[in-house]
Amino acid sequence: MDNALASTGLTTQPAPDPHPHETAVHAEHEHVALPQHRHHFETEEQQREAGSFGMWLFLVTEIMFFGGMFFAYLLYRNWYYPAFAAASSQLSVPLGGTNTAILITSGFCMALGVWAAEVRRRKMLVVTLILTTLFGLAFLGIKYDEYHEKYELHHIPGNNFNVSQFVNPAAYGIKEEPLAPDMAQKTQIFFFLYFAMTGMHAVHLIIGIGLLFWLTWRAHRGDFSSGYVAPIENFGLYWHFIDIVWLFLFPLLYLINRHPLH
Amino acid sequence: MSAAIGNTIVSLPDQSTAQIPRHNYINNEHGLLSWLLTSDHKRIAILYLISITFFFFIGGAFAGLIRLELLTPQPDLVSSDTYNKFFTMHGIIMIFLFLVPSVPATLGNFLIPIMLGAKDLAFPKINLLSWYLYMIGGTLTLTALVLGGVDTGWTFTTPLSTHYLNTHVITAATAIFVAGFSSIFTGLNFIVTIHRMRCPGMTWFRMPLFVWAHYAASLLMVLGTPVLAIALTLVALERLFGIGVFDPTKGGDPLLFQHLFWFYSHPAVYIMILPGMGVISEVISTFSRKRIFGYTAVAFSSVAIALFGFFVWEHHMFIMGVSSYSALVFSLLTMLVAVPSAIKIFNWTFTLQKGSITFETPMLYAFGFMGLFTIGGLTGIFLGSLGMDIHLTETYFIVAHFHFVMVGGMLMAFLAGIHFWWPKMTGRMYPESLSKLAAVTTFIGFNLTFLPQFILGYLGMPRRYHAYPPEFQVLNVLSTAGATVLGFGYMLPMLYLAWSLKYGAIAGNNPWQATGLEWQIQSPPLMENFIETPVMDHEAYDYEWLANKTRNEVTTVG
Amino acid sequence: MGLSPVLWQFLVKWLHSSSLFPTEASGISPYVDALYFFLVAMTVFGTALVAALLLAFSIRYRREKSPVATHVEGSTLLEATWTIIPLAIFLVAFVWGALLYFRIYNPPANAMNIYVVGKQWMWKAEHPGGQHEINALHVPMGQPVQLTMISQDVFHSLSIPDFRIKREVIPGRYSTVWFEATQPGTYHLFCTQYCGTQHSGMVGEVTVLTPEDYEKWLQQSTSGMSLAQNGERLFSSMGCNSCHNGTAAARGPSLAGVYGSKLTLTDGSQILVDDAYLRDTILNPSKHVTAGFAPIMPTYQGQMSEDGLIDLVEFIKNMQSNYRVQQTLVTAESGEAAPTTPPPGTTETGKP
Amino acid sequence: MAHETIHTDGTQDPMNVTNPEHAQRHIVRPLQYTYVFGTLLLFTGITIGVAYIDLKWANPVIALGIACFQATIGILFFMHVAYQSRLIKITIGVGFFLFLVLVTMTMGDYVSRAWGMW
Ligand code: HEA
Ligand code: HEA
Ligand code: HEC
Ligand code: CUA
Ligand SMILES: [Cu+2]
Repeated sequence: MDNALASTGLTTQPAPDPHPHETAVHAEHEHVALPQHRHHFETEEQQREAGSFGMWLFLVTEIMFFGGMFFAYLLYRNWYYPAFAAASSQLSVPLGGTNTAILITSGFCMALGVWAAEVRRRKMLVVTLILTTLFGLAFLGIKYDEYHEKYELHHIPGNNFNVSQFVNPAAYGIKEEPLAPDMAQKTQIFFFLYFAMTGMHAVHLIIGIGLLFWLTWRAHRGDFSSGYVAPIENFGLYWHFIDIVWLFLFPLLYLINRHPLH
Repeated sequence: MSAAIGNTIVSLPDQSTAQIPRHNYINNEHGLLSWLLTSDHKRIAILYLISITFFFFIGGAFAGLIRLELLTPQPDLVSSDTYNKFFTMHGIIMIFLFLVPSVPATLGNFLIPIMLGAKDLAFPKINLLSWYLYMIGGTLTLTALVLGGVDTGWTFTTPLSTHYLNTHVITAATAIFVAGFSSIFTGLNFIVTIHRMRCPGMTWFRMPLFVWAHYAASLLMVLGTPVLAIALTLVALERLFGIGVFDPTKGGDPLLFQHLFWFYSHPAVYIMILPGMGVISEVISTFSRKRIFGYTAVAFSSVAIALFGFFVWEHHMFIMGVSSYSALVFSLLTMLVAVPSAIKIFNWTFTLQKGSITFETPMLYAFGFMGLFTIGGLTGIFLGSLGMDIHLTETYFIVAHFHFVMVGGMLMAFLAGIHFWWPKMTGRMYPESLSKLAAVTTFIGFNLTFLPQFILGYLGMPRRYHAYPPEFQVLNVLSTAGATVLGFGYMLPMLYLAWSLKYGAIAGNNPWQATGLEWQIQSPPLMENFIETPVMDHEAYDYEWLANKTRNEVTTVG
Repeated sequence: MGLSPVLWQFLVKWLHSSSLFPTEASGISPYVDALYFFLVAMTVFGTALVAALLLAFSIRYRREKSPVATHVEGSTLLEATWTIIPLAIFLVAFVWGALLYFRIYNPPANAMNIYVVGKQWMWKAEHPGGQHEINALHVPMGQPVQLTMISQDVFHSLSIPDFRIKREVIPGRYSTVWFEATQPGTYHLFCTQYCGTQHSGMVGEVTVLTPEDYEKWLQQSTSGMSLAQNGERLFSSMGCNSCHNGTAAARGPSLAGVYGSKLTLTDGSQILVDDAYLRDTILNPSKHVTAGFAPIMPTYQGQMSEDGLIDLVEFIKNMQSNYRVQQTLVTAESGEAAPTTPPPGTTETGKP
Repeated sequence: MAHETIHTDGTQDPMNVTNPEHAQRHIVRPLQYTYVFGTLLLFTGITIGVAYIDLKWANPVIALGIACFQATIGILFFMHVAYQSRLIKITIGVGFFLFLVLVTMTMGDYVSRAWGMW
């Protein structure tokens, strides 16, 4: 299309017009201008694609951000495997598993929300957003419970960290091989990475939930039921990204060595 | 209307009748708030320009103090703690608050949308946010400074920074974290704009090389900076809780931090140099009135630098106890990453061939860049060469190397760019002869400051030394003398550029008779740059097209 | 000349005291300098080339001479030229530098070993004979000397510019460097890695002595006990001998001749026992458990200084039979002061 | 990286007019989301189950394999990448590629160090 335009590509061709910069009005691309259309974009299509591309670039920076921690995890897990295995056994698979399911469900709701916005169903959108929020909150609730338990067991890295449970599991009624004291110390690195990674993940969730409140309110107002779905769509990308990070965190942190040691 | 043939291409409008255009981005709105809440990329560029200049002079003041202390071998001016704070603040401010945002956030911000024929960057509000993040980062740095300073060195080496210092490391780390996000958002904005906002007819290979260079630098910003962010986060956490990820006594590995830090900080040096290289391309082309020799080679070498730049970080750790075999690999890759820079230098040089060269101030700075960057870059080869690095690392040779590339290279390029686009940004010319004087002064001062440091380095004088053996004094005196000249050379532009805001000659649309889209619109530009969306119907740097256009134009200022 | 007399004095002083490059006082120096001259030549050539081209074109094609520019698109041949030639030169620098690197960091087998401990902000050198020195290092001329270095706190870096050697001194891990001094004299010893407040004060002097003078110096400055002897004392006072006594009933493996041998670990992998391994196994015994043994050895992390560790390492290195260990056992038992060891089966609770 | 820029002459590529990146907007149906949702849950179950079986070195490999698979379908369908332009696919590819560079090149150092940790 637009060959008329392209044919002006000859450089030697004299430009008799004092204003050689032709206006690029492309009627067939002009959509009905929405109020959300930003002035500096030619078309709304352009705006939307720029938005999702920008969001993806941002997510790529997030990959690198979490990437640093994943690398630290990989390194120390290889160095101190027994400590990692023992410490990982202290995490609750039922809770972690439930949380995984909750997060997947919340992602599913979010996906439905994007669909609802796309087919312009306001009520449906609001409901799915609320569900997404609720599942997100449930996740945080369970996470809080897990953190709290770690606190009580003195498994939070720092001054109060206590390794006796790993050195002498029998005394705690745990059927595990005891760790040598020096190896047991290394469980602190595991727990540090556990808190750093899940904590960073939780921070992202909290920010996400904050945004969800705002989006729900706007959705309720009807902002996204007239074809303007970019905010919902881009937020969806963010939310799914957090889910995906968790899909890696869960097996790496919770499931290191669940079969009995020989 | 073409200018009479002389030793200059400046073609200013008739000063007796010329006026600054009635409507432009500067006077479009009034009041401080209209600047602080603007989302216009040009105004944000000006905000950045003011703030980075501020930080440059703070960083420069620290440089002055460093040089003053090093005038004598004895530790007489300040205590060693204070000296350590000096170079730390100098490094942090110069790198994160000056050089990384220098060209991209000012000139890049101002020009990229115009060069692409767009009305603004893709995300104007994020652009503003990015300036605010920068300012928060800057304020935090100043806070750390006021509270008593930091003395980690700009490299935050663990476990020193995590366990052994009781200065404001966390504040400084937070500052850099925040400033880092400002840089991520700038890069993100540029990439999206370059992909999505080009005007009709603006193909990739019609883009000015300035845009290519920024594209490459933006990739580095977006992909590298988050790793710095996480490295600094871990430092802060380790400091707060003393967990031991970087502490060998608790089983952590201090080299892990080095890996993460340099994974960003090596690419960061290319974040710093690439935009400057973009400036040089524009300047060289304009003042030799020729298309850049080997346009595609220069364009692709930018991308190649960005790509290879990610594979060489370990060359900062050669003697730190990394595996010899992996050092071998990284040394080889370092040699490879140097080649695209050589390609660029030679292409610029050959652009001059058969040109019609004039020597306005930006061109002088560009010449300075080419000579000094070549020296700086080639001394990088010394450091990339394993056996040589053993002797040279952590000495003044390194200090000289990076000042040659950063100050001799990038700062010269920045000044070239500021002078080159000053008429576009402000509508007024800077005073030509004074600025030539400044260019020559900086060149001389620079060499006097940093050439002796190469010799000092080979003699073995360690960097970050507050006191040194007396036999090194003469070279240090020379260096300090040079720094004085240099400081004077940097004060000059500050003063006359400020002066020119009011008294400079009116520049007109295109004082350099340059081809870029930015030169075809009024100076200073309108709020949304173009009255009508432009259509790019010629290659970049097409001086014949420009000649045709000018011939057919009735008036220059309308 | 308007040169100030002060400056003139400095210049004269400098010309006398130092040249453009440091003394070549070690075997490797001429090789390093050769590479340096090559690289300097490369830089001079490259810069001169660029400058000459800039100058020539600027003169020939300045606007007065060349009012109209001629369009040139580019040239693949030229692009290839200035890709390949610099690349070739850089690769030479790479290969040359790599050869040198391996030479500087791989000590010859006959090198004598000196231990160096870096800490904020001093250097402590320990000779095998037990001679200690602070911020000084005495070495014999004409003999390869290997430094086995470790830091007690942060990164330091040991640099002797006149020998053209430098190596980071790392916390938690031995690093080594070697040299062969060729000229008697004293040379600077710098800490080049920024290590905190007194970084610039962490300097010392290397004194190169003729072999005879070195022997004399060793005699004069001995404190009576060699490192290995100190190690032997520690071996019994820390209770190592209760497990590593070479008897059939011993709970730990015999350490006689273990240095330099290859151990098989429980996971089946093999590992070479060197200084670093010995140190690591004392601090983190369970990280690599020798096949056939239970991970019952307690950690000595935090209970022993780097100096003590060096003594122990030196002792184990020199242990060719279990004779001396059994001696320590006998003396310990007769003195009724049996070393306290954790009772079998239980291990100490590691306090954080 | 300049993947979509083959036409140097510019005559056939008036960029933003017909953006070659421009992909048809594709609305994913709820039913498809449900399938993806089910698969994700299913594989979460599998990954937990497998963790309790001793497969030696294969345990982490399987766990990571499953996580990668889950991530892939999440990215492709929940995040609509399957219907997105090549540009976006490449962007994501670059992100993961660079993460792998970080991991492999740094690991290269650790693995080849001679200090006996491995
Ligand atoms: C703008 C910043 C910048 C740039 C562009 C560079 C560019 C390069 N740098 Fe530099 N570097 C720094 C900033 C920069 N550096 C800083 C800040 C440090 C210290 C950090 C710290 O520790 O505080 C550092 C440190 C540093 C080291 C670590 C030293 C050490 O700590 O031991 C190394 C090692 O390889 C190195 C190498 C290189 C190389 C090979 C290049 C190459 O990219 C250069 C390529 C350019 C050329 C090669 C010139 C052009 C070539 C020609 C014109 C061809 C000439 C012709 C012929 C030979 C025929 N640099
Ligand atoms: C963009 C980067 C940049 C720039 C522009 C500079 C500019 C300069 N730098 Fe710096 N430098 C670094 C980046 C930079 N530096 C880095 C990263 C380090 C390493 C830090 C570390 O080890 O951690 C370093 C370290 C460093 C050292 C080594 C310190 C040490 O290791 O002990 C020295 C010593 O000479 C030095 C000197 C100079 C000089 C003389 C200038 C000159 O070019 C500056 C000239 C400018 C001026 C002199 C300003 C003029 C204005 C005034 C003086 C007026 C001030 C007035 C008021 C504030 C009211 N720098
Ligand atoms: C409680 C008994 C015990 C004590 C006390 C003990 N060790 Fe060990 N040591 C062992 C056992 C068991 C092994 C083999 C398993 C292993 O590698 O952890 C071992 C292994 C070693 C090794 C590795 C070499 C090899 O052949 O496996 C060295 C070196 C060593 N010990 C040195 C020491 C030193 C030095 C001390 C005192 C400071 C000490 N040990 C104290 C039980 C002990
Ligand atoms: Cu020790 Cu510097
Ligand atoms: Cu580098």
